[in-house]
Amino acid sequence: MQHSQSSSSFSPDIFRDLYRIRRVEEEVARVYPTDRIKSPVHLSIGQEAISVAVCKPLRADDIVFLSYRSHAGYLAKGGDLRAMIAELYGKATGSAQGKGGSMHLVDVAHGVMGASAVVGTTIPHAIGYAYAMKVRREDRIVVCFFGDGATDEGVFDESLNFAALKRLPILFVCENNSYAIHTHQSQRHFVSNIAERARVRGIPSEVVEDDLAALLTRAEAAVAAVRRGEGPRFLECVTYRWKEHVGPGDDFHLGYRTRDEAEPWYARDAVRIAGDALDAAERQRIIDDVEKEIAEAFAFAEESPFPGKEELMKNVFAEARR
Amino acid sequence: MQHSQSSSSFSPDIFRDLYRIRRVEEEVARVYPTDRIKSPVHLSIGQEAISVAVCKPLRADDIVFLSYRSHAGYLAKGGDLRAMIAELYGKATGSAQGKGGSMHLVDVAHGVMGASAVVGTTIPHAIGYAYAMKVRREDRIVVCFFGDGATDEGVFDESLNFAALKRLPILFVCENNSYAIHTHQSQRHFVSNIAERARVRGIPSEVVEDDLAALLTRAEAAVAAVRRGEGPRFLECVTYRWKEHVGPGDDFHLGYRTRDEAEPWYARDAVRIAGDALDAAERQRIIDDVEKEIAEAFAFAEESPFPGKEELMKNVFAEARR
Amino acid sequence: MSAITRTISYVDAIREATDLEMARDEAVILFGLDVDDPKAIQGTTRGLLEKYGAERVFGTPLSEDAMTGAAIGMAMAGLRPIHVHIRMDFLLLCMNQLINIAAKAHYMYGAQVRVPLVVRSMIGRSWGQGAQHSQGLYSYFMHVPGMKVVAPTNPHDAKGTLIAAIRDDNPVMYVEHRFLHFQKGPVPEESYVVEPGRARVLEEGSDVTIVGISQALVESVRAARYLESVGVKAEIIDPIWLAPLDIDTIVESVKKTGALCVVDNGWTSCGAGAEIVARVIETIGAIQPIRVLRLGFAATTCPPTPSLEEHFYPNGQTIASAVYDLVSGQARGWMPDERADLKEIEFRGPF
Amino acid sequence: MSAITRTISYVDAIREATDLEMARDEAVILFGLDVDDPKAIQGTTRGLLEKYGAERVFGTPLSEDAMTGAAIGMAMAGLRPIHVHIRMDFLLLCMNQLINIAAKAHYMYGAQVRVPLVVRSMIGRSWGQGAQHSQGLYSYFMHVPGMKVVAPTNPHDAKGTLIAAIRDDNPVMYVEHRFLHFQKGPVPEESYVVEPGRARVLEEGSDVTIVGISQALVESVRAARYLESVGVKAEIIDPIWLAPLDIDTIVESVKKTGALCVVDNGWTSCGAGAEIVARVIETIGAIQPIRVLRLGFAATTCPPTPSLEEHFYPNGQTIASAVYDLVSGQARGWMPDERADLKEIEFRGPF
Ligand SMILES: Cc1ncc(C[n+]2csc(CCOP(=O)(O)OP(=O)(O)O)c2C)c(N)n1
Ligand SMILES: Cc1ncc(C[n+]2csc(CCOP(=O)(O)OP(=O)(O)O)c2C)c(N)n1
Ligand SMILES: [Mg+2]
Ligand SMILES: [Mg+2]
Repeated sequence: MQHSQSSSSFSPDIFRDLYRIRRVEEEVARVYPTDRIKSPVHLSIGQEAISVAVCKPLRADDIVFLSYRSHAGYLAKGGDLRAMIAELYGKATGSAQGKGGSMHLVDVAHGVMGASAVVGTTIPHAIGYAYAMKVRREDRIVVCFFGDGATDEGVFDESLNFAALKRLPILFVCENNSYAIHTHQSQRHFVSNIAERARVRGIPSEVVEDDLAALLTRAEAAVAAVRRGEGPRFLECVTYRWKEHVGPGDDFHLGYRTRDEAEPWYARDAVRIAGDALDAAERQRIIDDVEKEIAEAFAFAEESPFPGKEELMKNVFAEARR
Repeated sequence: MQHSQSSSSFSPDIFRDLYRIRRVEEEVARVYPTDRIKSPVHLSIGQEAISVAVCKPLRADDIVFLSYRSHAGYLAKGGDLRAMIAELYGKATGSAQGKGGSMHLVDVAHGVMGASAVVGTTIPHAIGYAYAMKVRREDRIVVCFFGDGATDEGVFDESLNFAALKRLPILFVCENNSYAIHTHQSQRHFVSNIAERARVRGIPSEVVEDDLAALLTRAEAAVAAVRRGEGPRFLECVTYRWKEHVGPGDDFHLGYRTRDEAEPWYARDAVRIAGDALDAAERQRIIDDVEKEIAEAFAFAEESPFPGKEELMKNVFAEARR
Repeated sequence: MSAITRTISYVDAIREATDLEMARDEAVILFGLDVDDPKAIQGTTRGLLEKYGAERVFGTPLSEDAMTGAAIGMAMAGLRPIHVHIRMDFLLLCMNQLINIAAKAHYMYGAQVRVPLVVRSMIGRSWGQGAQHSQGLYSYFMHVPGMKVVAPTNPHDAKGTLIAAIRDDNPVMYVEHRFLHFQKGPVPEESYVVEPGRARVLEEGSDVTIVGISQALVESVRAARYLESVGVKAEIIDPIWLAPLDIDTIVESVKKTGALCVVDNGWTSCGAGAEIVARVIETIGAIQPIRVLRLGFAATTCPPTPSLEEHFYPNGQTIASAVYDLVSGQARGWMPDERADLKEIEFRGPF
Repeated sequence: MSAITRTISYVDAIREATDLEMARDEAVILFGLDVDDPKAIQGTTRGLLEKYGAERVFGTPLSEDAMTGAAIGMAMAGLRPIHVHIRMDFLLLCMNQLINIAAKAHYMYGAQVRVPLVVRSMIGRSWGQGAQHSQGLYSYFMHVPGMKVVAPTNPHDAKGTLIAAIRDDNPVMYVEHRFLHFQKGPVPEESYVVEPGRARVLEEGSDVTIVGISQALVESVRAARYLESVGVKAEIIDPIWLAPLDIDTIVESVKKTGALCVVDNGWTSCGAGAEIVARVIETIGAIQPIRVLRLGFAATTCPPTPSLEEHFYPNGQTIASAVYDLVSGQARGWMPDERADLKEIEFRGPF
């Protein structure tokens, strides 16, 4: 952590959140080859700043919907770390008792309403949830995270339309990392202008570059506007996925992208930048805390039991509760 | 046919095409209560000018795809009138031998590739067909007709994206009559700007008002551009459905729209305007011709046999032909 | 059970069930294309907009996929959405949300969420509806675990199963045949539920068990009248709920009759009838030979022309003819003449 | 039939079939998400982009619905599209185009159009794929008239059925299980077709007929080995094509054995097994008692954790155990120990 490109100062919380997500992902990547993680993993490394910035102004009772690349959003919103790691391990103590896996993380108590493996599927859930908030006159809001690939799906446009029409309390956040698996946006869209597609629906929309300070400001403003009841907002956040699409490694050997393309993104690493803004002692205190928490979470997952066979047929249907 | 709002002169062909469609529809409406037509009918009355203007610059080997409100497009493109009426009657001589019905008109020999009852479904067929033309280096083009309601469906946006991306030889024509059944566009879209949604994809796009001369000019230009290989074009044609959504009658009694709303559209009736541009004798000759053709087509349908029971299980699968 | 004195239509039974539940529970919300338009979905939603307001009763854009997803999101938020489709065929636009999410959410999210969603879907017929306005695709929802499926055949059950569906914390596919909309029958004024997983033996008989699904039940009752004339006594079963399916009631009947005919309102291949036959045979096939027959849509696309459409659907006469062959163990070549007195079939209970 | 000397993998068999057909017929065109990416759909599309160019081999936006519609439009224009999906679960996004159009177009457009479309769809398993990356939904396509469905289980048939599918003038759903991708087996170098509607008796036996679908066939063969150890001789049938289904071959076998077990790679309710059972019983159920059993996915959402997933799928041992009970007519409580020598199961023909 030598030099910083940005002169902004960032609160210790921001560093903690960023560092924590980064390190969780790195631990997942480290453990992955041992086969103790029983689920495909889509790491957020390189994209953490978006989740952290957007979740920062959220309240505990606000709601987020995620895609399968959900680790950053889950943690930034306050999802339980131990339950997450245990879920990746397929353990009975996991967020879904091993019945969800990495692609279906959920923590309703902390407002994480669930991720889905089919691209784009949670976007309409988010508008439905926001509709419920609206008719109940709540001041909560929904944030809906998704990738650039999800915007190829028709359900994205249908959902924008409904959100605009009903003036829903929802913030759409597109994490545009330019790729859907190995296919670049330019091979999928004639014009690269996702934010415009929201604007044309009457949803105030902006592109936010890969800059932590800008992300924090723009996210705060967008969340505030939605909470004031001004209807939906849209942020297209430009970012980059450092690791392979699924799995723990790099993928430059595949040839669809180059390390040169990645370098400028590494240089702008938000985790480092946020850390540099702190004094060394404070930073170290946070690092120590986080490392301890992560070690405990992995130990918890390791020690937890697998669900027993009798779990297989439980919860296929919800039992009546009244 | 007293006064004309437009001073343009229109060719006899235009009047013939417009008058022919109008009168076919009126005949369908007249016969409908007798139950001899065995299919729900979605009449084009009031919207004929769009089909006529757009099909005018087309070649016989160009292709159109239609929605269930297909009578005008089918006839304007040169679809066989007798086969159409026979199909409405459910007769063996119908375009689909009674197996399609009013909502699935087709006449491949004349470039009418088929209509569909599920809103929006033929839009992607049109892009696929255009893709085939493109890879075969043909100079044919595809025209895809659909209503404003179809633009609510995600498949519309997905299709625009692919057409733009692949620079397909396709002209999209949205017949915006403001209603999907009884629901006004303003109850379905926050902003009424369908043409903008194509433009944002990089597809040159324009709104064409309800004016026969404008329609003819704009359609001709758009068709020419597509044929020159300039990629897709989009026309949003503002129009009005005079009759009820499905069936032969008026529907002002339902209360979702008023006769006042309709009056200005009646006053701009393209059929009358095109007729007024002709001298009375010529007009009468066309009218006589068309009336004769229509009478014959209905007589043909009346006299044709119903398909025999053995037809039920025929053509479930296509037989090998090589 | 005490006699029910009031007679209303199937349409009114649906409307009343919705009304009662919306009054009882603020969380119940009703939407879908055209629910708020002048035709009010054949009248089934009439008056509800005025009574409950445009936030709880609203039409939607033509976006079946997103609106189904939105319904799921509303359900996760604690609302109890009823999503209406005027044609079951349109569900093919939202299968991803129904099968990949609605049916699975409770399980794959570790029981942290519930999806109390009712999907009302109508099956059409006649008047040249043809290929895309006629399909009875409920077997798609019977295939996937996590969904309930119901196809009430009379006003009493239309009301009672809809109330049960609305109160259920799971996604329920509620299937209505437009011909049944015109049925009238006795319906109690108060609230009641017709519980999932219980079939009804509508008529007792000893020679053959006929299970009729949705509108095919009405045709089965007609068939039973024709069959009487050749001395065949049919036991008629209305499964009501297709998932969970009350297979025990059907098995008990087949044990007695030794012959089973399922008359379906859809294609037979991998259809509801295939499931019923397979489960009966898994249970008692080893014990006794059983004559089995499935009837349903002809294995072709639905043609609109009446000269073909009449052969696409089984009817009272063709069912009677086929069942007579089944119980006879040979082709009899018997086809009854149409009886005018069977035009109107109404269920008077007991329920 | 002469012995085939070359051995290649299922993946290579698919690649070769595609290559041969693309070389033979300019109209054949290959697309779908990621067909042109470095992973080349498990290698099945490797090298084809380089050979046939980006107009005939291309990746697409994530727009399953529109791309399926586009495939239909291309087919109407005379191309012969192969549309690839790395997960069958994603087909739920394009059911409208597949069921409402592809299956119906030829009929409802009065035979004026043809839809020679091949949809390749992969079924996954294991490694925590879970709820939405594991479904074998082919019964949905068996339900609707107008579609053919094939699920080849070995490299020989993978090639021959794909060529047949590409040459067919109808929509064909081609189902590949990822476990089978690694299978190796004898495959002729030249072009050949494995025709629709013909099943294969893989092993003869007298005590029970086991029909195994897709990867479940491999498990069924394992089960047969276990069953030998308790003296049960199973006849193993690979239906290959699920629609049209060669029911005669299955019926002949069951006539002989008196017992039928269908092992499916999907849920049983309204599944392929239900259809096979129902058709067998419709044909011979009146003549003799028949023991019947369907095995398939547990009636629950697929859990990713291995401790549950292992109970979600039938395997050689559990199949053997259940079939032993079936032929015994009672619960035997027998479960064989896993045999290491059954890890690799390869088909060496005859074909
Ligand atoms: C509907 C659907 N189609 C295809 C896939 C396969 N797939 C998994 S992830 C992915 C790329 C999604 O890209 P994007 O939305 O940009 O998210 P990112 O992975 O970049 O975070 C694809 C195509 C899928 N899961 N769902
Ligand atoms: C996918 C789908 N949803 C709903 C319907 C019912 N429906 C039939 S026509 C129609 C309105 C379509 O409006 P528009 O596209 O504007 O065409 P118009 O009737 O005005 O020509 C609707 C909702 C349908 N046929 N298909
Ligand atoms: Mg991306
Ligand atoms: Mg309209």
